Amino acid sequence: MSAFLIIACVAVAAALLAFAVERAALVRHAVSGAPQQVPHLGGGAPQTHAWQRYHARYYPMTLLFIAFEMEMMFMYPWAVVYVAEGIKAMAEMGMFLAILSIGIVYGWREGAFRWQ
Amino acid sequence: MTILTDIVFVLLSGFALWTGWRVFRTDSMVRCAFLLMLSFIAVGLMMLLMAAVYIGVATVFMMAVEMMVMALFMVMFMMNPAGLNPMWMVHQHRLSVAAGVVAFAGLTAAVLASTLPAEPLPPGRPVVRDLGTELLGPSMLIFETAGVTLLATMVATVILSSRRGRFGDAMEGACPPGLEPGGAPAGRAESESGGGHHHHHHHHGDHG
Amino acid sequence: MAVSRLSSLAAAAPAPVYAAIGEGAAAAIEDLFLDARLDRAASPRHAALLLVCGRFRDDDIADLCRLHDQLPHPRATLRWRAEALPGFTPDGVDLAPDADVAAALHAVYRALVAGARASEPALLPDEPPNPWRGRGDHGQGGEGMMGGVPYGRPMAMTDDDLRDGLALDAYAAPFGPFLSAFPPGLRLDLTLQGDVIQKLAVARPPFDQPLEAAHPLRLAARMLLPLGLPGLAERMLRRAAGLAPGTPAAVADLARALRWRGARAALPPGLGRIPGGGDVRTRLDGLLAAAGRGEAAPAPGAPMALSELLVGREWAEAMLVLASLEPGWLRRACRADMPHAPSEDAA
Amino acid sequence: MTSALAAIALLFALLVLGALAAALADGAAAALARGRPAGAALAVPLRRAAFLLHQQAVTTERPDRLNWLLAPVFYVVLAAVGLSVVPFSADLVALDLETGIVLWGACESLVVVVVFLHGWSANAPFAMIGAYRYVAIGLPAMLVSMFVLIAAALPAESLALTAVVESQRGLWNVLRQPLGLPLFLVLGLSLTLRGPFDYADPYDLAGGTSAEVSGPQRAAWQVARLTMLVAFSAMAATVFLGGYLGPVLPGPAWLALKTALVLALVVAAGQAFARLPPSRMLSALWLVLMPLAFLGLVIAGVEAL
Amino acid sequence: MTLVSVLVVASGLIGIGLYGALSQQSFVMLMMGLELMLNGVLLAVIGFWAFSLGGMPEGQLLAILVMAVMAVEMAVGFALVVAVYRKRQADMTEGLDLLKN
Repeated sequence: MSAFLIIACVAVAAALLAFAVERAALVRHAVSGAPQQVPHLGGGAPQTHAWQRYHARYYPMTLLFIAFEMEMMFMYPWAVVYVAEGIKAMAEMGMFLAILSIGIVYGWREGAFRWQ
Repeated sequence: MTILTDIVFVLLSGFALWTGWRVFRTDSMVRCAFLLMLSFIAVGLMMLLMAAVYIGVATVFMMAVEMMVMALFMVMFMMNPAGLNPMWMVHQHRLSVAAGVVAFAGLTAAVLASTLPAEPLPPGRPVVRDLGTELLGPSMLIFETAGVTLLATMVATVILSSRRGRFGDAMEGACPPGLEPGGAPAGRAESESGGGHHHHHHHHGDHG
Repeated sequence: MAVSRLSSLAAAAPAPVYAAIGEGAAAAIEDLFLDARLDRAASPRHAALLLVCGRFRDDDIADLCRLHDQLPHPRATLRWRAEALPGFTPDGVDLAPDADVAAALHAVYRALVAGARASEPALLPDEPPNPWRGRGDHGQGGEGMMGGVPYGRPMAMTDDDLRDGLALDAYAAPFGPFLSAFPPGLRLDLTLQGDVIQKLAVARPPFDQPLEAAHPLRLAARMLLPLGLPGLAERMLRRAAGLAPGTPAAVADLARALRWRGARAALPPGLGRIPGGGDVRTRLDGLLAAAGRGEAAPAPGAPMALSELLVGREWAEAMLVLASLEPGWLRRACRADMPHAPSEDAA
Repeated sequence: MTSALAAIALLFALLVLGALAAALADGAAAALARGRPAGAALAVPLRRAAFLLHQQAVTTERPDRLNWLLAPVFYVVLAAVGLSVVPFSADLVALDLETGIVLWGACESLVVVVVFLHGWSANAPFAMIGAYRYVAIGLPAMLVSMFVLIAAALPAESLALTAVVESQRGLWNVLRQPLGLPLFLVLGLSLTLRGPFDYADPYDLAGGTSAEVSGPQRAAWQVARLTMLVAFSAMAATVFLGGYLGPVLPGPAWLALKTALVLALVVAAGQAFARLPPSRMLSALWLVLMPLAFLGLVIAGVEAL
Repeated sequence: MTLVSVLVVASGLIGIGLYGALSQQSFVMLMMGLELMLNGVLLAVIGFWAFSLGGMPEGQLLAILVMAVMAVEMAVGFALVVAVYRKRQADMTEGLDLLKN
């Protein structure tokens, strides 16, 4: 329980610290006028908002990633009992990772790690 | 100390419920995904309060990543992803509210009415070690099945999302949106060059 | 007390300068930033001073004004070896052509920090690109879910995609002519989807630069910036700055440093290939070899349109390709992509 | 309880002093890489920060103001929370969590979210591209580091960092698991947006997620990057260099020394290597670094039995 | 903090998630509702594990499986969204919106 309180106060203190740095500055010229608000393009002005249905070119990788990342949930407890369980633990995790590695190899063969 | 625990618990549960509710009340899809993440983080911290030191922290870990990916896809496929214009895309609203309230009321009533077995977690129990032993011993089959399921998921996602799938070019049959539902493609009848014309670019990421 | 301590600390910092580089000024600006009193800002948002140097076209003036207004306060403009520009009239400082520019810039910077010099007001009128206040369904200028001009601009709309066929939003915007990652003066009308260039039209070609700006070591140094090696780039520029054209430079240590830092390995093989001109990697090698022999930059290869090289490229790769092109070749390539190619004097 | 409070005080001292030292190291490293004298350049980052506090914070046309302001704050908070599981000595640790390594992993993954938010909130093209690029590289880099940390947990038979340190009494992990530290440094570069892994704020995007950020807001972002660098260095020192272990000097002093060593390594690596284009780096992460991390795990597994 | 209070919060989350899953028109937002419901389930599972099962390891395993279900649901869901978008290239609703302008 004390552990938990400590997280909270560490977090709050750090937040205050960072916020103080950020806000301690002089508040001269606080408001940006319309010409200043134009996003930087090296002189040009954009026609549209930059917020858009952004084409993240690596989207197959992210899907592969969330499936592959689940294995972490099994690996952490495995790491704790690894020495106690010995060869058996190594074999089981080896099998598990080998299965998932097939997925990575397959994704690579299908070009999931390229910019689409 | 227990009073303190209770206060923190109330604050966290309030936060989890409020952020969960805000998920469906915000216009920005990025905020929406990260509000859900905050709800998960609050639940993870509540688990930590209940001495689930592994599951609690791991929930934060997993959900941060999943909601990051969620945000990417929401921005990709939802129109007006930043909520520059207010959005209201709901149907059967009253029914849904009623269903939500009924579900909450029903579950709460069931919880209050039933007598739940009370066998609290003994202090000092090595919960992570327990889990590891369980995974490698009695639940070994579940563990390996999960591996196969995840592999199947990986393969399925690649097949479904990749353009160069095994089953031909996904561009085949694709057409731009119609001016009316089911209508003719909008405003690009003469520009058929989008797919094949620049074919030499498709394989350019082929290095590495 | 604390505030004045902070001010004197700030005054001792290198002056952050954003350079608007005109015709014939590229090499002088590069040499200027070898001075430790100056920082070259990557974006006008990071700068306090706008340095205007060289000659500009009439079309560039509006862009220069916009660039000026993007600098945060306190800000100041300095003109060096620049002609008077009608329409671009900030209350700045004119530097003599042979002045100690770095010292002068830093003096203006110190005056700004101390508050002794007033910040320059905006040049353009304080009006949103489209009127939106109080309009539309929610007073933010929007209509429906995607329509109108929320907060002054419309939203992007979907378009076809070259590479994977997902027709998501296309972001069309003019980039340049004062973008730090572009050759000075180049203005491209680009359509991006994600970070991939979908369409390209050259609005204005890059400025002509004098011969010393095409020293092979200088060209090589420009390629190192998008690779994230500003330190090595500066060492190359320092070496190039002290050399007359046609003198062999000692490049063995630079070539070794390049290899050791993985610069060659970082360049994807085949990127930006030009018939007869190699790819980005061989061009970098060729520049270093030419510098070592004291020759001009190697032959740039067969003419091509810029769009052939850049369309379909991811942004970082496109910037690498752009930085690797020989300036004369690039100007010719740009002319091939201009809708109304100007019949210029020196082609 | 008192020892926990002392550890919290130490934690903040380490964060603040470490960030200062990191700023000095940054100035010196940048000057050395440019072939300039390092001595005069030491204080340059501090002076730049002082200037930023004099500068106006610009806004764009319609930023997500709340998230834009909070991104650097969250970044610092993550650094502090990540550092809180690092033991300063055998009984001096701010948060003696049984699953310290998992908590650090959660901080790593939240950093990706924070950097994304920083870029997204500006509503500007370069900032957006930087943010999206960072997600592509940050996610797999984090996964690689997770394998590395799990390998370090094997001989300790625990996910607590105190146990990981104690397991190094005989031999430090940097020797026992030779692939670990180099792979973990990759994560450090990516976590602090540095040099070869600076996909969020690079030159070719005119500053990337920071392209529209000025004044105190930018200062806060830079400070946040430095504090994260300190937290990362302390974590690397704990996991691979034996943390607080060492003769004569007290534990916190050893930890500070080793943290400084890792910090110097990361700063130097940030200047020393070229940055791959993101698509090439994505393939490299999955097809080179990930198999290397597997190999590291196998080495650690065989060694631990 | 008792089992009852934990379960009430969990049913609150499930209720909100159910509302979202039923009311949202777009598939992606519907998935958000599902995730929120699973969030409540997760909390309830850990509540039972901590208060009435005496820390049985199967409780934790169940929580992990719930998370795995979430990950699989998300990955396959988004892959489907991509595939469907590729085929149709737009939402039905957007066609309507274009008509309006």
